[in-house]
Amino acid sequence: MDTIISPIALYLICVLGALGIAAALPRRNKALEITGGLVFAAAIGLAVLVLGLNATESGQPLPNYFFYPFAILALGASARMITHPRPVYSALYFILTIIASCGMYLLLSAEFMAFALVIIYAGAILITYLFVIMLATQAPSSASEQFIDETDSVAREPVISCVIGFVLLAILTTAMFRGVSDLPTPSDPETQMALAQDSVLLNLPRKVDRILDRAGVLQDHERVARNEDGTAAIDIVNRTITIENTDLHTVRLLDSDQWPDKLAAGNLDRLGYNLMHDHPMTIEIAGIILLMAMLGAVVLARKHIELEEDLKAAQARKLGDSMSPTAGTGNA
Amino acid sequence: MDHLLHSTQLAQLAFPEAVPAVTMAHYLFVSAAMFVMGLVGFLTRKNMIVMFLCTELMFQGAGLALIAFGRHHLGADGQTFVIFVLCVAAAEAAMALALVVLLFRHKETLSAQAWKELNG
Amino acid sequence: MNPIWTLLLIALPLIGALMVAFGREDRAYGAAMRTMLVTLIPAAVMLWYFDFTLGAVHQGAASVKWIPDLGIKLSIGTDAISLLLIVLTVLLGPIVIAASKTAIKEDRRKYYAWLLVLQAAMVGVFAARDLMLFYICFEFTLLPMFILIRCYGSTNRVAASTKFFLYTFTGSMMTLAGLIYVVYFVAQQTGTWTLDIATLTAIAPRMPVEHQAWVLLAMLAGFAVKVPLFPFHTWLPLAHTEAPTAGSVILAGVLLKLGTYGILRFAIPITPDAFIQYAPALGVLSVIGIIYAGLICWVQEDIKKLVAYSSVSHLGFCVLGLAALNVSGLSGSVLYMLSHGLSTGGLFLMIGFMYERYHTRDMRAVGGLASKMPVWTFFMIFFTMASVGLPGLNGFPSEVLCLISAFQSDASWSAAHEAGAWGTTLGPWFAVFAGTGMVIAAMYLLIMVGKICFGPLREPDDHHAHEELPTDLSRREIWTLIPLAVACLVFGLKPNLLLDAISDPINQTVAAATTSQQPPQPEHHIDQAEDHAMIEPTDTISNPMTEATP
Amino acid sequence: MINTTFLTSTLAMLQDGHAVDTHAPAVTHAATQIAEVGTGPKWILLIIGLPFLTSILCGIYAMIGNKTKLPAWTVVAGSGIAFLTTLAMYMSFDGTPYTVHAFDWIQVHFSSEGGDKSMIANFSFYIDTLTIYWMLFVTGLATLIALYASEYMSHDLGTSYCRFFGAFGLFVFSMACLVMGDNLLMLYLGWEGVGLCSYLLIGYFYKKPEAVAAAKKAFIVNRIGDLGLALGVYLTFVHFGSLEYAVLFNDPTLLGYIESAKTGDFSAIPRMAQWIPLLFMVGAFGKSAQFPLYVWLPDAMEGPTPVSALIHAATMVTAGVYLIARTYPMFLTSEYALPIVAWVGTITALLSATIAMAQFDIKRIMAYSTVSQLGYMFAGLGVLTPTGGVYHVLTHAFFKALLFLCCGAVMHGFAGQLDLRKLSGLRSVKGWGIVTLGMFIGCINLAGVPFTAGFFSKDTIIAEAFVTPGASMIGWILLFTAGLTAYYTFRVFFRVFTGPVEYHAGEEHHGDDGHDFHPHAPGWAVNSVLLTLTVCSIAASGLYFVGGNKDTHTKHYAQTMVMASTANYESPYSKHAIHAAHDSHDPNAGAGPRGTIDHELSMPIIGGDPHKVMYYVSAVFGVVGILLAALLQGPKGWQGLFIGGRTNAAECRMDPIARMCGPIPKMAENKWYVDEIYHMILVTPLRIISHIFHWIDKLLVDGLVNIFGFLPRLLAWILKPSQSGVLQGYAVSMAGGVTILLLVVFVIILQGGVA
Repeated sequence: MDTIISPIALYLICVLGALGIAAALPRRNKALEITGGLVFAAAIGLAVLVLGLNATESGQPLPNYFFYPFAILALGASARMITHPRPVYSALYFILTIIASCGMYLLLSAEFMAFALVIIYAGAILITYLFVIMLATQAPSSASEQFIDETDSVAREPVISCVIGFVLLAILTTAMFRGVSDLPTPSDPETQMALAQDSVLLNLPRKVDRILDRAGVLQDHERVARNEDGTAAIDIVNRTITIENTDLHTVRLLDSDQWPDKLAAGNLDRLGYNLMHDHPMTIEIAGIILLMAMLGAVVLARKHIELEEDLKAAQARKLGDSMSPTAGTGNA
Repeated sequence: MDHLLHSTQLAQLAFPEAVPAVTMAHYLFVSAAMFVMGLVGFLTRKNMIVMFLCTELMFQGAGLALIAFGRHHLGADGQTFVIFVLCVAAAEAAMALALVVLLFRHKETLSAQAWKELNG
Repeated sequence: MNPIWTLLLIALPLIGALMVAFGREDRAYGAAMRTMLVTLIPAAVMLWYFDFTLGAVHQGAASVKWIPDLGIKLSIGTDAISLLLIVLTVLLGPIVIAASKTAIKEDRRKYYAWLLVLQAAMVGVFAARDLMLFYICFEFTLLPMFILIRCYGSTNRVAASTKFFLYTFTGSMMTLAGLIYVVYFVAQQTGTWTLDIATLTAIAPRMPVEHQAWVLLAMLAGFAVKVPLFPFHTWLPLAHTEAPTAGSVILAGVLLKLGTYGILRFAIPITPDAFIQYAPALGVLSVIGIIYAGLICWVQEDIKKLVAYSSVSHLGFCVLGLAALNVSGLSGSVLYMLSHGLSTGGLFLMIGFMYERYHTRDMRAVGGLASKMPVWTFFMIFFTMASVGLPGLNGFPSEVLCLISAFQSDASWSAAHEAGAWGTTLGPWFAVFAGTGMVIAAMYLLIMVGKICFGPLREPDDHHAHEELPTDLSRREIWTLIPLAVACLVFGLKPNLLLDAISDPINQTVAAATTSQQPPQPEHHIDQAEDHAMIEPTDTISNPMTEATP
Repeated sequence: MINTTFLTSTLAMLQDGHAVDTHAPAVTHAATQIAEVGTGPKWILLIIGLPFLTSILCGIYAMIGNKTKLPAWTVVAGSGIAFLTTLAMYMSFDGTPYTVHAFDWIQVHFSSEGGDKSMIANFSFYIDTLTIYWMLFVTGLATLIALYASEYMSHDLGTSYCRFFGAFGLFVFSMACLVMGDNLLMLYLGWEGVGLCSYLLIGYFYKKPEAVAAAKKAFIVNRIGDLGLALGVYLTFVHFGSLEYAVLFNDPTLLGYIESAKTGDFSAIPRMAQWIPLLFMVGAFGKSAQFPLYVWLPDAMEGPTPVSALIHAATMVTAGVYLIARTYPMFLTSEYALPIVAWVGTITALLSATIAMAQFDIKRIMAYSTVSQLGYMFAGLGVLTPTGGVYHVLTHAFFKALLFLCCGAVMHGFAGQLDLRKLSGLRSVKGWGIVTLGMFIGCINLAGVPFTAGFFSKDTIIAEAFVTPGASMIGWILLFTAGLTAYYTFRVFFRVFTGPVEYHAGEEHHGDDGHDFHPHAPGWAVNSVLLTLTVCSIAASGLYFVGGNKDTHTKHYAQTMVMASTANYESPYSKHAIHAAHDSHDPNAGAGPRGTIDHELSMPIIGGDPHKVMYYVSAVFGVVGILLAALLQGPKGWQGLFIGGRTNAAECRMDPIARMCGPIPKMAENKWYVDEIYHMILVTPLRIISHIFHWIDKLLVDGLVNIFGFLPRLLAWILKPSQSGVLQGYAVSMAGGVTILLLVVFVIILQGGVA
């Protein structure tokens, strides 16, 4: 299978998308915006159709059908986000995009990231954006409440940008569609299993202890046996567990049928383990980046008030006057 | 809804099955489209805040691809990187917005076009 | 001779520069002056211990590995020619400092520090025996000079310094390209990378003539700009005019000589066959320069510009001597390098002293100073006469030798017809036309003296007495001039003090250059290499032909 | 000690063609005789050293602010001792030349294939009769004129006085180097040195723009000549391989050339050797103010009069004659050099005599007369009688110095008045007797009145012109010029010294105010010098009768001195040589560089031996000139003999005649506009060229550089709009660039370009 979908259809989608976005970008001609929206919708529809049909033809399973509404929502919202003349709406549409992509994250079994995304992005970052939008936008003049600044109402070089963007999309998708079928897949189910369960559990002996304890497998003074390097003595493939008694120093083997259902490495375990075990330095760097960003934001956003010398003197005099009782009464 | 629940359950059960290529292609298409949309927005919108929003959109596109690939490889690295992307996005938001405020104070406009002191 | 003295000559000014830079502003002059005076000691020691009977051998040589993979070393040593040029440089040091005492009033630390750095770089150029060290020092002379002109020059200094820097730098880049090719070629021949100048000059002449021509052109691009040779001279009047007095003196005294020194040390030995081929062109350019620049001098109103153009004219003689490629020519040329530094340096000092008092260089505004400044006039006439080439002063022997060399260079004019030794590059017509330069030089210099020294007294309208300086030269200024004047007189009456010293290296250079190495003959090369006695391990080049084949 | 027989046999050979022909081939003979040069006693260096020392002393006096006449006495003493030393040198000279080594100067050694060679030019001195002859009058006159100047310059006591005598001493030093140097570079050193001193002394009154201009002109014009000399020197070295006289004039190559030249066969002499005298000649023309280059000398009269007398009349300007006499063997080797010298001398003599006739400034008249007399000397050298030229140098030195000093005395006494229309009858003014006498003696010498020194020396030259084939035209012109000379000389004498007493003060008042002007008569120093020189001028005529040498067939002192030096050449066409040839029945008798004559050349028209006939002919020309002067310029009823009719200073009988001649007198007064013509055809075009070069340099050469410098800027200007400064512009470019790059990569991959 060379391509997932036929290139002609793909390029048609790209062209349509480019036309749609180019037309829908804020401009003086509002009618064109609507047309553009429609064309873009058509492009999305065509994409869904072609992807779905082609996939069906190839005999491979389609993705979870929840994917489609999320995908359409994400793309539509992001299209609206970049085309909406009002920044506030853009931000809101971006929240919509995020929520839609959270759905896709869920479909991709990344539930922690899905909720983290909602919390951090939609909850924190976007709110900051909204604040800044409020802060930095001039109050609309009373004459026309519908007034939109030219900055927002007219896009800059929409055609060339769309051409660049969608040519890039065409290249990316073509490349990805050609390459995605060549991706190495974990073929053997056992290996899949081992990979899936990974050695995470081995490295989390206390978690294993806890789960076994909750499942009632362990008795008093018992715990999962530790290997010499401190990992849990679990055979993942054969699903056996070695348990040792810490008091008596005896060891017993738990069969695979006694394997508790709950004994599995969840997404969060894996993520946390990966983060802490494989990328500790990166965390540090990320922390420093955030710290610096915080400091930078404080420094940048601080208001520099530079007063003229005479103004300063006047302020000082005023201050002095206010402190002296006579002046105070006089002012009062 | 079953499917959704199933996939969550699957997640809990540590990815018993790999993602087929067609599914990957779907996700990748969406991620690329999001990225490109962000790019187009960045190039066309003059409002600095919207431009930064568009960069966030590009982050999202990249994040989706990362998650998808991570799922495909049955590993957690993809998600880890999304965390970092989140970090960078947050840092960028903080800095960029501070900058936007600063710039806005100088020119009383959010238009990126107003800043062309570097023109040749 | 111990290499420590050469090292001291480079190190002391640098240390002095640091002291000046981080010292107090009002002590900058004193510190710089003391440093320059102290550097005279190692120079004197070098002169004392230098064995002039082995003038061609680099003495006081020392070498430290620097970048061994490319064969780059920090390698120093002096032969007679470089020693004399170093002594000239060191001698000019205290003079230019003393000349700056009252002229530079602001930002003295930067000024004196850069002067000292410049001194170190110039000594480095002459002392370097490694191509990389040479080139680095060669280029590094640009920066201090650039700063001196840029920060301490007169009105048009920005344009002048920019043109000075860019022009010479562009030329030097081409030189670098040529030299890199030479290094590459020698590396191919010997199988090892080396930047040792002696090795390069011993082996590089095996290059095919066409390659030599390109390398020569590349080298000349840098050196001719530096000299400056006729069409590449336009930066010089500008730079000279705008530079502070000390800058002009050093520019005329030493920096211009880097070009001729480069031709002598690199262009001739590395590409002898091409040089012989192109020498007539070089001669034509220098003759054109002599006449052309001389005539331009005639119509200058700016006295400093006049002297600057006269430098162009005079250096033409120097290049003519080099182009003649015979013993008298090269001797005359080296002699010219030294004597031009003294006499033109003196002239620039004189103009500087005048400028300090009147703040103008326009000869229409100032004149007839003989009645007001007799001592100044005496020295002015003295240095003018040295510049004109009055016999008995230093300009004369060098001029004679340069012109004779042009005659000699056409062997058919000798009754004995000794071809070969005389060289066959130029001919009597070069000497005749260059000789008109003598007349023109007398013309413009005397007109200059006539305008500035003689006639009724003319002073600028807004002239008022300089608060720090007497009407005529102060004691300090006179003492600044006396060493130069004495040197002019001594070398005019006893040029053999210099000629004997440089005769060994010159004879060797001429012999090496006129003995063609085309086509390559391995045995001959080895002889040549041993003759130089500077070659590094000879076994690496014992069989160049086999190693040359890729 | 002097123990060699340097050159003697060579000299004998060179004396006439006949002697050489009887010998074996001269080349081989001379080759065996090379370079046995004696070394002389070191005290001879006093002649060089003392003047230099006095010069330095004067500098020191200036530094310590001396305000007395000490510098003058120093120089007088220095020059005087130098003169005495010269005399001692003369007395001890035994006929063989020798050298005295002071110190090494320029030595370059070449190790060439043909053995080691050297260029040697030492600071050493070559003493032969020519040197002695020249140094005698140089140092002698220098002493006298220094004494004169001690009074003449006394109004300038102080720094200027020191400056004057410093330069004076330096001049004597340079002149001594010029004359005594033992190689051509030493000669060149002296040559340039006297040029410098001349420059300094002409520009003595440096506040006068004319003086500065004159000084400049003198140096620059001289420098043109110097170029010729320098090139000649270089060529000499390149061709003959030596610069030292002792080696050079013994060089077998040169001797060979001379041999073939003497027979008129110039084809055997290489072209480059023939160039050497032509180049020397240019130098001599410059220094000795000959035709194309004479313009500086009249202007040089801006200097103080003693300077004019010493430098611009007696000594320095004869350096050209010295050069040619010294290198006479080389001049013989060129087919054209001597004829050119003769013709240039003749033209100069005539031209400047005509100019002198129309001048009114007596010092300028003397200047032009100097140029004219130098022309005689050159003509003499050119018509193969170095003796005549050199003899005229001596006589001229005395009487011209005398004339100048008299003019100087007049100038000094009458506050700078030199216009002969404003001076008259000085003979009758009290205290001016000696000046009048000196002037008279000088004038009769210059006019060539019979039995004066000038008469004999001039006759020698003119007579030789008539015996040299093809030169009789030169003879006639010189004769005619002699008449003119007599006229303008006595024009000065009659107008200034005779007639009614009348004088107007000049512009240079020293103490006097213009209203109540009294001429101050010269003091003892001036008078004694004038008297001495008067005596010398008279005595110089005696030299024509004494000092002959039977052994070398010389008839008088000057000839003896010349014949014992490198200039020992006697024309084969002169009577003596022809007779000698006839006696020996030599078929080559009368054969020489100008061709062969088989009979005695006789005086045209008149007939007879020109050497004898010339005494009468030139006397007639001289007397006619004087009579004309008396008639046209003389005072009314002077002694009852002449009826000049001049009753006041300003007008004379010449005036109406001059008016009849139309513009010619005016043109002559304006020097035939030669200066203007030079200015027009040389200076102005050169200056225009210079300006053009200046603009070429500014616009074209520098312009090209600037264009190259501008190219990057142009490129930047073209690319500048792409740098809009707007963030999104850059973003578009970046995104576009990435897209294009990806596209390219992608296309390559699609086409299977990359595995």
